[in-house]
Amino acid sequence: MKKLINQPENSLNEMLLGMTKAYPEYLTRLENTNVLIRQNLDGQKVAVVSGGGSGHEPTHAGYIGKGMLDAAVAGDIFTSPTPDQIYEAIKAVDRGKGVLLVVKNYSGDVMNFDMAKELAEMEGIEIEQVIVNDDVAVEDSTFTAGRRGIAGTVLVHKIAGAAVERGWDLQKVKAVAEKSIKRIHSMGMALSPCTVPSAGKPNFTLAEDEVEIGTGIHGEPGTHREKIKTADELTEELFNKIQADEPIKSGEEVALMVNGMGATPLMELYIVNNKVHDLLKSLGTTIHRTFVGEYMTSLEMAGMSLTVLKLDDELKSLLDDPADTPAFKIIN
Amino acid sequence: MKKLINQPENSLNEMLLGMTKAYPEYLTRLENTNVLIRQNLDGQKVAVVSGGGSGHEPTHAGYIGKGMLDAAVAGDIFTSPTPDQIYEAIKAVDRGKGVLLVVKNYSGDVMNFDMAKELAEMEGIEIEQVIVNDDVAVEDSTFTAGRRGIAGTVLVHKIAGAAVERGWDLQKVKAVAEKSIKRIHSMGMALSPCTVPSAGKPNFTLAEDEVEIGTGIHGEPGTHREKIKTADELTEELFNKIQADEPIKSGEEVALMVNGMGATPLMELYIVNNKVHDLLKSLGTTIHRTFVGEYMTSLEMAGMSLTVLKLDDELKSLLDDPADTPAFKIIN
Amino acid sequence: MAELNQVIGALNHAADIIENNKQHLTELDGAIGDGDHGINMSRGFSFVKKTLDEGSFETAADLFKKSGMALVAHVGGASGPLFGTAFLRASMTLKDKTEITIEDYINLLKASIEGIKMRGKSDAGEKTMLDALIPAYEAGEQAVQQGKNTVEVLQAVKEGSEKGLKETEKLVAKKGRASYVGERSIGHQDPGAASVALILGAIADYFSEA
Amino acid sequence: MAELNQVIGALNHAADIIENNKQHLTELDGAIGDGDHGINMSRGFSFVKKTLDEGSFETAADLFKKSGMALVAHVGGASGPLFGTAFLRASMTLKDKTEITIEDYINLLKASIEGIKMRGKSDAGEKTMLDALIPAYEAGEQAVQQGKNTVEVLQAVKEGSEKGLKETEKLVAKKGRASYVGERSIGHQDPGAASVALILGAIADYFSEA
Ligand SMILES: Nc1ncnc2c1ncn2[C@@H]1O[C@H](COP(=O)(O)OP(=O)(O)O)[C@@H](O)[C@H]1O
Ligand SMILES: Nc1ncnc2c1ncn2[C@@H]1O[C@H](COP(=O)(O)OP(=O)(O)O)[C@@H](O)[C@H]1O
Ligand SMILES: [Mg+2]
Ligand SMILES: [Mg+2]
Ligand SMILES: [Mg+2]
Ligand SMILES: [Mg+2]
Repeated sequence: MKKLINQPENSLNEMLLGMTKAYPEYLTRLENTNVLIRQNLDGQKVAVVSGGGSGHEPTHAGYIGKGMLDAAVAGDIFTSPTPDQIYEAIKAVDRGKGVLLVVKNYSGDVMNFDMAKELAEMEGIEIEQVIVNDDVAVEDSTFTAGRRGIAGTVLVHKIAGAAVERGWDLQKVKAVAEKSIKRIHSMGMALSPCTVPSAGKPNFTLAEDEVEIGTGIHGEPGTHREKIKTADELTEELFNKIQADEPIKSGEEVALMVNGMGATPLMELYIVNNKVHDLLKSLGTTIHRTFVGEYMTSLEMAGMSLTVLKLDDELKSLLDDPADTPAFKIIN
Repeated sequence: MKKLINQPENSLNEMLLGMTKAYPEYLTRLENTNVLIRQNLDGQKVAVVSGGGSGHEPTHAGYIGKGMLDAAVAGDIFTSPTPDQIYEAIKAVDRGKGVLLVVKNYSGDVMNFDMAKELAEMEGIEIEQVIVNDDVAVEDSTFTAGRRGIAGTVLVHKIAGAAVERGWDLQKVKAVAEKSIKRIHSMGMALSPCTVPSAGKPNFTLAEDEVEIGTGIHGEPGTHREKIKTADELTEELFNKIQADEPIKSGEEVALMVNGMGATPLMELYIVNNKVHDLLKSLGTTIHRTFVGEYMTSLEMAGMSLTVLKLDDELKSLLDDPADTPAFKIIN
Repeated sequence: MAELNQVIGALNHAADIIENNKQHLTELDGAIGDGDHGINMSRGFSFVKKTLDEGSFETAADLFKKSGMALVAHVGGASGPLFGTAFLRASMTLKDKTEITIEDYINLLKASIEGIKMRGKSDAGEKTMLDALIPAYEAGEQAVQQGKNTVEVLQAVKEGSEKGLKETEKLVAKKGRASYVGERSIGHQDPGAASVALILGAIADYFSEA
Repeated sequence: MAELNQVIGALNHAADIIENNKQHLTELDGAIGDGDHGINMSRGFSFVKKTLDEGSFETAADLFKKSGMALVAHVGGASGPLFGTAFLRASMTLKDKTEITIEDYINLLKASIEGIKMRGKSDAGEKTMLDALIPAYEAGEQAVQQGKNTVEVLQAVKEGSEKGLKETEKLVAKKGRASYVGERSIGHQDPGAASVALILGAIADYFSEA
């Protein structure tokens, strides 16, 4: 394990310090917590709070700012934050108009946010929660924990944050966030694993000619393993899985995200993007916006995920609204 | 070598296609070339053209747009583009007000841009060239090729592009670009090498406990090798080298870039940023703006570089001017 | 069975055992989850130790509540709210008791199971911590019925949890992260179940050695 | 010495030799540069072959000019403008000749050296292609003075370049990427010099076998 860190147990704290020092105009740290909140919380608006384990940077705190998040709660690496921390975040950003929690569907995140929600409700804070489950790699069934939330979550932040900036009330913000969740589908793969510093070694190993398909964002193994193929073939495989789950039809309009897992050169993501565009075009689909880059990572894992968001007029215009955060900016 | 590519010899073309498909509102490809140019070139302004080998994404084409570049010429991976390509770029974006070439100080880049400049001058195009040489790892001496241009080049794009948007003429744009170059100092290191696809294996190898100090951006070995240390120690080592070269004094104001080489988790870059801020603060320096992320990469190399730009009022206000490009946005 | 200082002793011993097995728990989680379970539990239980060290407790309920809050606030992940809820539910069964009987212990296990089921929306057979806890409870309950003594009942609880843990190898995970690897989870023990077995084992050992 | 079709034959042979040594050149560049020299040269010379195949040439100057343009447009890196300039300068010495004498060849090497020095702002002893090309030229020049025959002069040029190449091992690189590794470049041959030796060697071999 070769990393630019000091003591593994200090990494989270030092990262948060590094973020606040990099972006004083965007965010500040809530004292004695691992919560970063938006600088100059403006207006009497609904607040959007997200969070989860760390190691996914720029997720979550990179999305704090105008048109996205008001607070991000950071857990240890790949570990859900605890209810007390989430509760502090909620209290800090609630401006009397209520708080929307955007939670990724992991047992840990869901349970910790649930407990925080209960604490906040006891204080009389109006609070709603949406659970993002965009990962089509995992069977969605009542016999499982359901689908995971992965990179598509960033688009939910964007949609919810835009709705908030428009002055919508909590129920309306929640409703449009839920609509977007239903329309977001993602699928990922890895070329190499990653190492949690405190564990000291990777969670799985791959041969030089193997890739892992259907991976999540915590360095966990995926649904299966196969021989490496060309970028075009791998892209088509992931895309077909999304397409099988929620067919994309001719005439539909989508937003596309090609997300790098941490160690994948941007060059490779563009090569993948080239192929996905061709696949979408061949279905007669219009691609309204494309996001290529590292939006939700797994430390230094190599690999990528594809996310397709089916737009309607409302989602399209919310997606196009301005956003100004360290890691996601939309300029109109 | 495990990569998301198809045929190595097609990677450059497919990447350029992927970029044009991702950012149709920003850029378009000059037919039959590896040149991307800005969409809707506006006004009768000076044009800024940069370029170099590929594999440094988002450099260069990611900086095409308002307030930065008008064209980016892409060579093969880590290989300077050829004069004919650069010449096409110059012709495409010149609007009669002349063209500034921003070139990194590599023999190959300098010579190919020189030849292109000669071709353009023969056509009567007014043309100037600045050579970026921010890398303090390399001795600057008349007995060598001089210092390399590395991540600090992005800030030169920003300064020159802002000057252009203000309507400055070619000589004034060149002068301020040159001023910024004198004030930019960078230093990099690597935790792991990278592999050029067509070569198939990395250019150097490092033991599990070794790091390479003073690396450039082409996967070449650095000035020396040493045992891995903590992030704080490595950061201080790089910072001291910059500081020894061009002392940063109390009361000065700087812009700071903590640049990831490709595979380094953003978390680690923030940990580094935390330390650099402390070092700068302890010198009594004000940090006006901080950029943390992947600005100039070396494929999937792990490591980072630090860049310090000493500001004056003019540079500060040019740096703060709005910019809107795929990979670099400043919103005011 | 136990006065407050013995309860403290037993929980401290459980915390030590978790600490000693940090690496092992993490490896179990690495195989089918995200490889942090040992780290999470060790961090959480170090705060339980701190709580036990620094606090003064009027009642057993108080002791369990504060330990549970330490777990909720410091374990994180899925196991944090689950073990935390288990302790908090246990606390609720103890009210103002200052001593715990073996029947109290069995009751407290039952309440913990209910808490985990509620919080985790989970049930037996889904390859979770419940699959060690439920057989542990059942074995203990049966031993009480059979009139066994405290040490024997604690031993039955320990063995029940270990048997349950062993059985988790055969199960397909249906809750938690391990559910994502589906059939591939077969052949591996559930890390949360392993933690349960370690804790219940440590408690039994503490009292049988005492 | 050579008519146009023989010049074409010799350059084609040089291109094949470069292609066969692609890996070797890349490895030399990997040690002290960025590991692309073989790739650059092979790409560039494949376009020289294409140019020679498809073009028709009135004069030797025309042939060298078009080959040089192919190198400029397709080698890239540092070696592209340098080998390109070398060919373009060579072309300028040949004017409307349709045959090349051994004296022309030596002249053309001299002009190439001047072109490279101008373009590269470099000189002898800086561990570059010049350190193979200059001794090659000097050895050829001397052999001509001594009245050696064509094949002997070509052989002298070849040996001069190889000797020069060998000597680059001892030099510290002062130009090009290799200058960044400073003292660490000692002990390695310069890749550009290796290309020069391969090309001049291929030309000598072509005519001695003919
Ligand atoms: N819904 C659930 N109900 C009961 N136990 C669960 C549930 N989800 C997870 N677990 C338990 O939690 C353990 C994993 O804990 P841990 O690794 O600490 O958290 P995480 O999965 O968030 O990384 C599993 O081995 C399992 O025993
Ligand atoms: N200024 C220069 N003058 C003469 N030769 C040079 C100069 N710079 C580089 N070279 C030659 O170019 C070779 C490297 O070429 P190549 O690897 O193709 O380009 P790059 O260095 O751009 O990757 C060196 O080995 C050296 O012989
Ligand atoms: Mg976890
Ligand atoms: Mg090169
Ligand atoms: Mg886990
Ligand atoms: Mg090279």
